[in-house]
Amino acid sequence: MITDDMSDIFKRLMHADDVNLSVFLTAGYPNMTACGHLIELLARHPAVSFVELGMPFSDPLADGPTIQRASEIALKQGTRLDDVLSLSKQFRSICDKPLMLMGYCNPVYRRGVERFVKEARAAGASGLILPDLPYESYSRDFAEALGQEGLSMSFFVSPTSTKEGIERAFETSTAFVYGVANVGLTGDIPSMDRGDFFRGLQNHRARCPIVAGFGIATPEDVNGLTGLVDGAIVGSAFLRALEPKNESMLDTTSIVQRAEDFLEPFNLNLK
Amino acid sequence: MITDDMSDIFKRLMHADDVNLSVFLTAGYPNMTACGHLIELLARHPAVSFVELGMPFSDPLADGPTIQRASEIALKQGTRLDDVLSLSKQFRSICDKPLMLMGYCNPVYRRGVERFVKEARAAGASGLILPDLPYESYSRDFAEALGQEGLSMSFFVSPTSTKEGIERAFETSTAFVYGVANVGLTGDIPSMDRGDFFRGLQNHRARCPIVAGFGIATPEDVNGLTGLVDGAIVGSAFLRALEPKNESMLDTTSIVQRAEDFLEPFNLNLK
Amino acid sequence: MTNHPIIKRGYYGDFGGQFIPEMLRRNFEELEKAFNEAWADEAFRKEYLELMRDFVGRPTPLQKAERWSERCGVEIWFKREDLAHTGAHKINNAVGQVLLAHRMGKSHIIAETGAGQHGVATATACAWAGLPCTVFMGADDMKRQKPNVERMRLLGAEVRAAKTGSMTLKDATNEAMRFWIANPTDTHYVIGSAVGPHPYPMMVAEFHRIIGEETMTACARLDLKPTHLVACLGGGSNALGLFLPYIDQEIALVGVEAGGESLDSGRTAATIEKGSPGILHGAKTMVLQDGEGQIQEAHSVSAGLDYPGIGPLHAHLAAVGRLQTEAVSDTEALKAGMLCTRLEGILPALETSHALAWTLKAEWKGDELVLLNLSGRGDKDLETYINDHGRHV
Amino acid sequence: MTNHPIIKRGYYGDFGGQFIPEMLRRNFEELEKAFNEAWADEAFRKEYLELMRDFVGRPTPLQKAERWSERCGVEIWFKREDLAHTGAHKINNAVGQVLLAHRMGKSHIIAETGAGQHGVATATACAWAGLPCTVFMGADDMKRQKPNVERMRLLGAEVRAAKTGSMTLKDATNEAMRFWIANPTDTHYVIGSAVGPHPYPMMVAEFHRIIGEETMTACARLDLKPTHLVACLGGGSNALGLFLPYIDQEIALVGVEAGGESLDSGRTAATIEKGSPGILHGAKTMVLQDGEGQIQEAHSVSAGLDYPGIGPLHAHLAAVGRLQTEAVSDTEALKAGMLCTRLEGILPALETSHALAWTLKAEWKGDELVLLNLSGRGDKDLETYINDHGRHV
Ligand SMILES: Cc1ncc(COP(=O)(O)O)c(C=O)c1O
Ligand SMILES: Cc1ncc(COP(=O)(O)O)c(C=O)c1O
Repeated sequence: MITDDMSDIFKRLMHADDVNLSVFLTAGYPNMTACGHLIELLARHPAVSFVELGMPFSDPLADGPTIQRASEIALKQGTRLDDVLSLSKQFRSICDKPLMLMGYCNPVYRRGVERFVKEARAAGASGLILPDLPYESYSRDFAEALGQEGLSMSFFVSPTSTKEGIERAFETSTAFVYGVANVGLTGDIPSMDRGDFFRGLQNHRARCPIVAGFGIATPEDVNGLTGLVDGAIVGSAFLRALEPKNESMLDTTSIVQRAEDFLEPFNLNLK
Repeated sequence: MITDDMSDIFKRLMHADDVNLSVFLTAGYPNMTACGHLIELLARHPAVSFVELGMPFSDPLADGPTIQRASEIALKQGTRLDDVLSLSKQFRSICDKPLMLMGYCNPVYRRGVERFVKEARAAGASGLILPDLPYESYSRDFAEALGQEGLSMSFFVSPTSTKEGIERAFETSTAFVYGVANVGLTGDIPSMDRGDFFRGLQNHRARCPIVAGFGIATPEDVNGLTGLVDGAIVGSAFLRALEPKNESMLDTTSIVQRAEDFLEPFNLNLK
Repeated sequence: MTNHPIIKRGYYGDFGGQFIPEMLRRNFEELEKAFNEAWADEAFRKEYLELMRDFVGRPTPLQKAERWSERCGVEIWFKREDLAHTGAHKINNAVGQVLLAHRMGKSHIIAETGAGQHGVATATACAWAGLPCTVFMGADDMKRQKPNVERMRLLGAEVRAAKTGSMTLKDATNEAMRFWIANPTDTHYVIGSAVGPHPYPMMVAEFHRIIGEETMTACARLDLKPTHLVACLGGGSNALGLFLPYIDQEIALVGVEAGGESLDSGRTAATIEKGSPGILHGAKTMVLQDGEGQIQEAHSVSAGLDYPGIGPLHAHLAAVGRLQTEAVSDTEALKAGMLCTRLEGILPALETSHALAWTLKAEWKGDELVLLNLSGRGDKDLETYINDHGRHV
Repeated sequence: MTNHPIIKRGYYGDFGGQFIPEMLRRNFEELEKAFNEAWADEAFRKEYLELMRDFVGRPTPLQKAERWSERCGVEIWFKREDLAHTGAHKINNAVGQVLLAHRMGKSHIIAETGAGQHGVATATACAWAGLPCTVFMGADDMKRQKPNVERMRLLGAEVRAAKTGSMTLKDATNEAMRFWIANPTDTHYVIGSAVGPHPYPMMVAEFHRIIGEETMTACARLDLKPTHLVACLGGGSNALGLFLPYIDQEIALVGVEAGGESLDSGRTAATIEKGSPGILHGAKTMVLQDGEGQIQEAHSVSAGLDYPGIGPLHAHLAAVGRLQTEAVSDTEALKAGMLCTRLEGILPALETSHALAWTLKAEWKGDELVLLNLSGRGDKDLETYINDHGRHV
């Protein structure tokens, strides 16, 4: 159920004919400086409708190898929650695209849920995605604080979700429902018929937009979902594009250039 | 009980005032050539009353390290029972001192007891010492053959022997009783009061001479037994004297020289 | 049973829960249902118990440790889990879960392992059952525990290196979870201790309850009235196995954690003593973490205790004061293990040596009666003992 | 009992006897008397049986080997001696003899060992009893079996290198005997198999009889009517332990010898198949020897079968046709061991793998019922298996 507050922010997504592109970026990857430039790029880039900013965690058990490694590198460089928040602030200073903070429960609980939600709001974040947060914990610990601050929350549906699980995700999510477009992990090679899965969710779509994620890598992947979802998140593929393969690829300009090169073909999606 | 045949050979031992010196030599040690010279030396040497010729065995479990090693070296050089017998023959061609063949049961049984006894007799041996031969096996397998050939047999008494064990040794031995002069193995350092032990055997001595062995190394050791035993066997100490300690000690002359040097002090025992 | 009074909606007091991604939710619902049904099914119990007897070699003895008791100044009995097949209690759970997976129609087993004990136990159960088995193991651990890697391979298991994070147990667990997310329908994940999302902690504990039940039976036969139960705490499975049937009785429960180099060195695995509530591997429990909520590496000479979390049931029992926790350093554990070898002729697993070490230094009045879970044998730790022995001789 | 009908004045048929130096005669008289008295004494039996239960972990299971049976085409059950404390049947005898030595007032225990299994078992029993222990081991074997050397040392035993002869088991046995000759009064020598002078072969067999007795009890409970008993033959102790209570029954007794590289290669340990009557280590038995009566070195991939003699009781049973002997090559044994690991989740000792290998290649009608003595676990042989595995993969 989309809240009133969020309806503004995500209204565009729901009524677009095309699939809105969202890009996932791990905060502090490949380093804080480059990441600052990358978040600006995403803020300005016309192909990018909204952004997922990953909060690195030591034990990201729902992530595939690329995002794991990105978290690891970010943490090794000393990335802290404060850095995540300042990247969000930087993003918000440029644009008003939605920005979701995506991460795991423990760092959030450690910070204190209320405090964190306030800080996230202050940093201009639109909402949270916490794949390991149970619904009960959400209701007890998050719902009120998020409501007060006008932040949203997204829950997941996956091909293994039960009827009740799907019902609950659409009922509870206040931004969009994150549809797992792959049996497997972020970045994995597709191993299922996405069309079938998302067609099965259409009757819920009126209640809450659907955004597909996991295994979405190319403009074709995104376009292939036209009519079935409101948005699609590209994560691992983007991070992989940033990976420096040799010395000369280490400087910030070169990293940002690769990000631009990666996003270039997605411009075709723009009307 | 000394047999008639043997009484001739060992009569001298029994009625001597001094302790008769016997030397133990492993056949084939340190090699066949040198061993031939050594057996001649022992045959001719005035200090040596009789000889034990060791028949090398792969598993000489009643022997100390020196004799074990001598056996091992002899076997490695290919020493066979035939070589033992030919050394005995060589000895007998020079002198009429008693020569006992000392070894373990298995090679003798393997040869066939009757055949072996005949061969030993033909080679001029005086008798056998087989420390691992049980009395029952002796009675069943050896007694008759030895009797027929006029060969003797020596059994052991040791500080751990029971009264019956002592009785049986003096009853059964036909050359002398081998008195173990040490709790331990041939060549071991003395660890008991020899005097006490041999004094306890004196009342048997009329039936059969006593020869002390195990741990007898010096003229003092031998002289220390005066009045208590009829003979004493020097084994490990003799073999140790032969051991080449460097290259220049390898040739036969040098080996024989060391044997002579070793025996020299024992000449003092001679009246 | 996962509907034990201690459990409320998957929580053990304040701890536990299911902090899992949606992709695994159906698996966990299925698993809880299947386990509850199986555990209530006489036929399943019978098969499990027969395997415990014929394959695992149960019951294991309850043995009076004469010379150890003398040394400690109190009567101590050992529950001899070292005699179980593959050398530790771990096999109880591995066999139980593999039986359950078979009943659920799963065709592939996965497991995580640190030192390799649980990996070997699971590979063993899979060999017996004829089920394919994949064991995830930290790449660093694979190097350190080569023989156990080879043993798993001889048992027909595939060993996959976890190359992320610290490349140790924690990361192997992440990898196993990830594999399960990617292969949710045909696979069962055999967790190796009483950790992870509900129903694992209680299910693993139930498969180990036989330790405590046998102990009770032996005590009745021998007319023993124990005052203390002592066990080491890694994830907590051997401890819970012993404690479970005694939990409502008046008896001290002592869990001995791995202090590592020392409690305040930062190089420790004493999760309850030095940790704080957090969420790791899908459960709320006590964890070693920094101010940012990042999980820290644990440190212990004993690979089986080298885990920055603890079963949520233990976190609960400790929080409510039912469980006494103690910590023992690497050095104390090594010494105790070698002393036990010399005094009792039992080479204990280094994990177990922690429990032993505590009985050496505890202050006893002398009228107590202590049952110590001798959770495993130390063959796997021989090199560590020897190196330490060498250093001190 | 050493006054079993099979025995006449220390002989088992044509074999056995006491081919020992006079210096040891009193020890052997003492020992025979002490063992006969102890074995007839309820109190001694009770203590022994309690130790078997509480320290050793007996009874060991009799387990149906489902997948192995299927592979062999005949029903096969495993007697799980691998689950006994220290990993093999050897501990039964070590504990029994150490108890006996204690009763005799001996203050020092010695033993010989090849691969180290019996040394570890004896050191273990001595640690338990608090008796000093010296283990003789071939200098070559010490190098090859370093972990077991260290284990004995951790158990508090002194390990002495036998540097004579082939520097292996045979020579360690000689050294132990020599030490006993030098220290006859305070020392007891714990021989590790059913070999040596009377009363050892029968005494060792009696301490292992519990294997067969437990098997009988289990068969009665399970209503099994075995047609074949199968065991590997090193010195013969595990085989005799299983066979002894069945000896007068109508049942095939199969002893599997180590063929080594091949029966006719000269590199073999198949003493009954390829040997001839001779005298070794104080007993008349079948031995590997040359024409001169020199004992030859035995060769087997399995250190525990690598002995040029055999217990005289086996020599007798084979001579009178009661014991069927078979030989299995190194390669066959290695393969069988690895197959058992994969099919049953049991890593067998390489010794045991010989017995297993024979059941694979024997011609079965299919209506037989085979009990196989799974004499030990293969942890000690892991490296050998792995190297072989590597070669074939
Ligand atoms: C012998 C032994 N004891 C104890 C443990 C610790 O685990 P837990 O606390 O789950 O019993 C392990 C883990 O590997 C182990 O191998
Ligand atoms: C496991 C195992 N089985 C069998 C043997 C062979 O000895 P025996 O024939 O005395 O049982 C050994 C000897 O070390 C062994 O360790």
